[in-house]
Amino acid sequence: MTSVVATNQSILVVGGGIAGMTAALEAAETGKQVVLVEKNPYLGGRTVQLYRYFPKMCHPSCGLEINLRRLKANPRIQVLTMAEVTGISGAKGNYSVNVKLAPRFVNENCTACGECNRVATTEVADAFNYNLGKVKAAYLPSDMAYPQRYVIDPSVIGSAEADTIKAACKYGAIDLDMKEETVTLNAGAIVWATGWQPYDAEKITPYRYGEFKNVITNVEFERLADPHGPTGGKILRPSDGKEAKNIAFIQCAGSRDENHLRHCSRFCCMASLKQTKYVQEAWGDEGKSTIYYIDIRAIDRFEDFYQEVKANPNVCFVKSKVARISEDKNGDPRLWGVNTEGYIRYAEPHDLVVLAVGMEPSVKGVDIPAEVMSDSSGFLMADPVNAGIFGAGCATNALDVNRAVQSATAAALRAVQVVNKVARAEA
Amino acid sequence: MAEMKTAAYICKGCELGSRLDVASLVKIATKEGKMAIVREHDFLCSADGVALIRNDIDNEGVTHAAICACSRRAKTEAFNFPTVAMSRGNLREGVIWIRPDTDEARETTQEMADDYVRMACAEVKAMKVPEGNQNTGTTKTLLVVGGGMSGMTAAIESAKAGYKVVLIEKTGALGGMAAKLWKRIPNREPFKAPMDNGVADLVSQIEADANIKVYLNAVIAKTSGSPGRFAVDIAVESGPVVTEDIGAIIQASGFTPYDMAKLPNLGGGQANVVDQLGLEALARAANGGPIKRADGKEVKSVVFVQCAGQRDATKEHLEYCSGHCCATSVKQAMYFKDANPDVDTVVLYTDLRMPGNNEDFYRAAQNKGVIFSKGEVSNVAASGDGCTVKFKDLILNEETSAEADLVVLATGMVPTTGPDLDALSEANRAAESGGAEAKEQVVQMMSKSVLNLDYRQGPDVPQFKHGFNDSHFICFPYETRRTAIYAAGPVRRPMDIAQATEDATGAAMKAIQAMENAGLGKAAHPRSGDLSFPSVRLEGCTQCKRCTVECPFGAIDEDEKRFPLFNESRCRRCGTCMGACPVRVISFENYSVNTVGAQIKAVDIPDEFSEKPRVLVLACENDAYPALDMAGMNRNAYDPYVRIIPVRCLGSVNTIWITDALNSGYDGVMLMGCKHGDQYQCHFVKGSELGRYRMSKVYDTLKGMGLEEDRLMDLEVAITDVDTLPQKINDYAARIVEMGMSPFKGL
Amino acid sequence: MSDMNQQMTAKYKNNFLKEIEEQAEMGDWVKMCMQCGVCSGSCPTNFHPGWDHPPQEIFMLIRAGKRDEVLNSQSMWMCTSCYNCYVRCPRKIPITHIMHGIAEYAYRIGRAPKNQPTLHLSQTFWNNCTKNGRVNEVQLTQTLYFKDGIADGIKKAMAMQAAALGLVKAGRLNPMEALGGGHKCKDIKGIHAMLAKAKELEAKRKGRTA
Amino acid sequence: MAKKEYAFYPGCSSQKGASASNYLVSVESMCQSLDIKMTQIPDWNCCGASVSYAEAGELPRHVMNARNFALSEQNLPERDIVATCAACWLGARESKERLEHSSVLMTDTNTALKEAGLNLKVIPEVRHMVEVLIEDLGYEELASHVKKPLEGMKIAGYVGCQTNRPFGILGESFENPMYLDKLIETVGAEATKYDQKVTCCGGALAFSEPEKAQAQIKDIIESAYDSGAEMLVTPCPLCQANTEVYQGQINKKYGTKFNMPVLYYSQLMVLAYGGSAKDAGLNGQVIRARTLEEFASK
Repeated sequence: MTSVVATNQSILVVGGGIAGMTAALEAAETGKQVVLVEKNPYLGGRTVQLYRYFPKMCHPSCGLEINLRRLKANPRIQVLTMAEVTGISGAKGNYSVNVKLAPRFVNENCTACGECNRVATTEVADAFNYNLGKVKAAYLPSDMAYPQRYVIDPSVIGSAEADTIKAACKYGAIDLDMKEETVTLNAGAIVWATGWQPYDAEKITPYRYGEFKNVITNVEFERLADPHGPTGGKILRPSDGKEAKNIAFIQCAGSRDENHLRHCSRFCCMASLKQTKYVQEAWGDEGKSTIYYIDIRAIDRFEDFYQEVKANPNVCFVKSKVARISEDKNGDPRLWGVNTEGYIRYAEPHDLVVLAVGMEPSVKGVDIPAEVMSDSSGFLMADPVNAGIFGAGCATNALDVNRAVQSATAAALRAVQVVNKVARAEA
Repeated sequence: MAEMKTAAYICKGCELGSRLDVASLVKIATKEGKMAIVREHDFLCSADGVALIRNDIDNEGVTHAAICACSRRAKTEAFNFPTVAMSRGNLREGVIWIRPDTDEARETTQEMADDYVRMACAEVKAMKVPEGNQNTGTTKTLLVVGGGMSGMTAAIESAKAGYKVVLIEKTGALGGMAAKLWKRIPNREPFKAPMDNGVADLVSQIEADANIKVYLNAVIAKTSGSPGRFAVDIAVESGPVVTEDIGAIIQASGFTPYDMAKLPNLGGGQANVVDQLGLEALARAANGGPIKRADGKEVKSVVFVQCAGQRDATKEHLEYCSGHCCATSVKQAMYFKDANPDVDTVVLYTDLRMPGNNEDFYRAAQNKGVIFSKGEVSNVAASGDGCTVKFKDLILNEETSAEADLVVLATGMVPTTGPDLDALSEANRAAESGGAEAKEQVVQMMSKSVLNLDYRQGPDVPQFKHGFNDSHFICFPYETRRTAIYAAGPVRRPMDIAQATEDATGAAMKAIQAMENAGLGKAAHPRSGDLSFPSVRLEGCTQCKRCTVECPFGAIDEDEKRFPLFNESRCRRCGTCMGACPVRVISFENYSVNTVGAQIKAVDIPDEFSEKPRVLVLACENDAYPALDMAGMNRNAYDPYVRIIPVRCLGSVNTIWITDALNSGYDGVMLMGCKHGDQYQCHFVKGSELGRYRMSKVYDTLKGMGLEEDRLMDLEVAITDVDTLPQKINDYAARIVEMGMSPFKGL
Repeated sequence: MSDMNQQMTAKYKNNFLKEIEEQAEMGDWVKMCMQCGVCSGSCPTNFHPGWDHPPQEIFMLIRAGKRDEVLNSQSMWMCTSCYNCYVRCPRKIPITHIMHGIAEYAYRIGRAPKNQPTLHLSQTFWNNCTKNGRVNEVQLTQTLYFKDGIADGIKKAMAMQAAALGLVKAGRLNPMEALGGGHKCKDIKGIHAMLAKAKELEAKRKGRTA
Repeated sequence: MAKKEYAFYPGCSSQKGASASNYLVSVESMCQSLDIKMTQIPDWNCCGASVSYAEAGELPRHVMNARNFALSEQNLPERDIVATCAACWLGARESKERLEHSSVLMTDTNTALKEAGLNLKVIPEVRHMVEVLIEDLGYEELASHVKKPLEGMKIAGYVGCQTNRPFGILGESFENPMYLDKLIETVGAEATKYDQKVTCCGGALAFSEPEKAQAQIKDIIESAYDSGAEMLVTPCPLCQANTEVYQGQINKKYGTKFNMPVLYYSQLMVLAYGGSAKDAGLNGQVIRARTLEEFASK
């Protein structure tokens, strides 16, 4: 049975992505008790599934390493992975929260030696790589995974394979009898940092995602470019493994569209600009990128980045919302539309199409088991009166990493204000 | 602290027992490591194993423990003994996981393990448990510089958390730029109409808050001291200078609009052309009624010119985008439409930048009849009683023009960040030798200072791109180069009110945290919580000033005797000073010239006939070392002749380590650090750059020793180089074999 | 309406936009266009081989106050009512109807292009179907093919002969209808009165003299 | 008592001797097998179709549809109106939507209706025959009546525009609706995959802009052939006529050898339900569907 030490002077952070980790760390490094709840088996959220960050083209795992070292060094943070908040009762200064813990089937004895993985045979979809590849049913989600502890996929539980896996572990780390459990804990304030999910591209029917294999999303493209991704960093297209050198990026795939997401997702323009650099990095001057856009939103100091990409002769920009995609016999997606600057019609084939899908909150305001205010897209809004639950990161708005961390730091203070008040009252 | 008692613990789990000759490891720890206690365990990180160590600490008085098991990055929860000095011998990720399990490999693998045990023992003996300096300041009062939206927010949010705040504003009233706005961009549903600028509300909150002390018409005359014990002299107009004790500082000094006089071709300076702030003034005067021009004529048609003097690729004007201007023009167009729907309002833009829910604000403006056109404005000229705006309509693809009673230029933000430190030190150098003019130049620049820091490295926070004080780090927007001083609002990067409010709240969090930790002698980000701090043996100091010059965080001043003066709570514990010191008088309790030097010496160097070279690798603990770890996790084999020592930063690498290593017979030395240059990834700013710069000096020494340049190799490593790094190591090892053994063996 | 034909429109001013909002069906949506161009790329006739001003450009021309270019344009008349633009528009603008609306307005004030075939079809079809309440297909085709005088009509008729004959053979074109046979509504009088009233009401609502 | 009863709005083209008369024939026998009772709206009038927009203007078009609504409400109360023609359905549905949305239009409409001695209170549901089949009966029910599956036949389902956009059939995507394919499979044939499924046939512009329309029709037939289809099936009279009768002219202009029969879904169903060539109105094909004729005779 998992035991959690928490009082009404503790801060609960829901979501272990970069926003949640930041909020937890900032509060803990200011001396507060924090419980950090994450639904994945590992911390880091979507940022660790990115190959590089804009505008510096540095690697998310670098910042994650620092945050993990801060976390390991800080006794004030308790981390619960594979955990989801199912109920919140009470009020500001004194919440009671139910957290459902899914079984990992691996306990803290795990040394991450990998024996279980070696003997496992069943393969399951590799969620970390957006299911573009497969992993063994006993797996470590990624090299940077924290807790550094393997996970057994529920699909093999009860099979003979499970026993083989258990037998392979010399350290009694594998516990096939682990059950789902629910713990109840106290908190004075809650930081809600459940982040975002890519908009379901299948809903954008003119682009035929899911039907045409060579139409993928921007988050999937990150994995294709990543040396630790399913293709070992080679940009190969899904239909036939052909080298994808002529790549189209379609902006506002879902965003700024009343049939889909009302809001602008802010990060997608920069993400596509960044991804043209992956194409350049992979193929040099043979790599061609075309960005189909409505407005390029390289906001504030990101403008430099845009200008730099714009200066690259291998990248061209077409001001046009692509009308539809058809598929040529050789599997090339063909884009149909009109370049609105001068009204030039096009019907362009490309090797691969990347849909710059937008952000929507992974937990919409209405689905949070508590009284919260949210906007028309389901993002959390600040509750001016007497709130004890504070949104952080992409749960509050479509944000890039930098702004998400900023938002999380602010949320940490709002939570600290509440628990300090409680402390003063009890002192 | 009690008598030093050492212990080594050797784990046999994870195949260490079967792959390695543990008996030999035990022997080495005992005989060569001279450990008082040496224990082996089948599964050291288990509850039982941990209990074993815990018991030795509690009952055997062990003060120094060398854990020879897995990487220092693994099993940190299990091996957590804060009261003792601890080293980690990396036998798993560092040895058996990067070596094939073959008979040929067994011997070299064992040698590797032997050395790592020797190194772990040597290191831990050279370590002390940092106790943390208790005599750092403990002031918990926050100083906020600037009484605009960001400053007021920072003050209020900090006070809400129970902290005292001193707020200084250089003008006679709170409110800053926001107070000049008729209305502000909406920040919540339904995002359809401009809303109250909110200044009055914040001002009244501040006036009502006993924890917030406000100085108006005030500037900072001098800021001395350190986090937790700043003494800030506040010069109040027509009043005495007041000194406040301050724990941490938030700089919210705001911005000024880009001077439209620099844009004559866009009509800057003409009668019927205003910038966005100018339009706000007209709107306030109209007070909800029809907006009139300066000459009193009611405006019937208005054209908004976006990106005026912004996004300028020619670099003549602002290169960046100010982020808020599109939404601001939309808001201002609504001023007109709300007062009189028949006013013709046209917004000319190249990219309309209204992220998030501002898209709804854009829709609302269209719904009110505001016309948006994608156009590039080439000229604004007076014509008749108004202006003619010449532009290229990019959609209709033609040169055209529009007439308007009034033209509004969206000119963007220029941050108020004080003088650029590099430029200032340039000027200073010139002034030392130069004449009155150069001196005047310095005075001129100093007059722009916001903080007037009494720091050896200059009066303000170093600037990032385009004069903003932003952090260089995506994951750490508040990672500044002056500890416990945080920029908030448009000084940090261009932003609108909504973002500035969020930003100021975040900055307040960091400032509060910095005050709390300064009092405890704990380091701020990125080595948060580190209790170690640099101590210096002044008697050995030659006053060369390298430490004071090179400290990335301006932590070191010079005392009246020109000795380095360490302001510990400014220090971020990167060790750059330690690496810089030619006489090696600077060290940390748990990280010093000795802790590393001892490891280097501990390695057993086979004689030159053994054909077994030794390569020393000094790896940055943040990127290179994790990459090597992960190479191990992926069982990517690499050369068995390398001996790897993690360092806090390449900046902390003292050249003595290199020369000692080469003198004592190492065949080569590899440095692994992060990317440097404009896109540097070193979290200690210049660490990897400085390290490399210093190494370039070592090459002369190499020549003197008659050694090939390739004996010293400098590698830029990213944390993701998990697959490529082993290859690079092997390539270097091959190069060493080419060059042959070092002639310095066994001397 | 003459006074409207004389109306001056200044560039990038609201008056032509307002005119369209008041006069054209769904015209008040024109200002909502966000200039993405998805409509223009979705229009089937725009690719075979294409026409002067795609929908988005029409909207931009309206905003730019280019009254003549818009009202004289062939563009709106190329609409096949396929509704591709309509369903893909990110602003949910009923583009199909706006195209019809602008065309109808241009025609109403006598600004539609001369001999616009689709306009002629529209007139013919409406008159045909309202004459008896139901369409008389033979008369419809006849009027269409002979609209440009006998000679041209014969050419077209020849071209269509095979098709027409096929339909006749298949019993899907009844030559008898040509001789005033065919289907009729019983209450034709009522229908005519009803339509007259409707025309009158609409004219009044749009401030036009019917 | 029939299983389902509806107010039937056949539309002009479906009348005897008109261009879609064979559609009506097949629909009637299909409904018989499915036990659907369709009662024509007495004295119904033309919907005005899309193309009348210029001459008719806005209100008169709505009024034409409103008259049918009123007649239906008066004579066949409580019943949904069912149209077989896509254009009729769309025109009527649009009028319904617009009238229900605007009180001004509704008042004006009733003022006009008064001239014809009618009044409109509640507007009945307006539905397409296909909706009735799919939503009220369902594919299983439809399949249960199949006596002679059309095995081995490759058919391209040509959905076109107006049953698909802007309203469409519940749960279908505008870009790749599946209902026709499902109907084809329901009767035992194979629905081929091709990318012109929802391309516009040119509609009324087949008359006024024949070159443009025929270029589009060519694309449709061509890709249907490429997909291995031997015939086209549609839910819309205008699509049917345009794709069938102009093949000759297209062949002349482009040198193609098109000769592809174009059927209505209802014709396939009648045959699958064991009906004769006559019941299915196969005699109404301009391009004879010989495979089906043989199939029917077996």
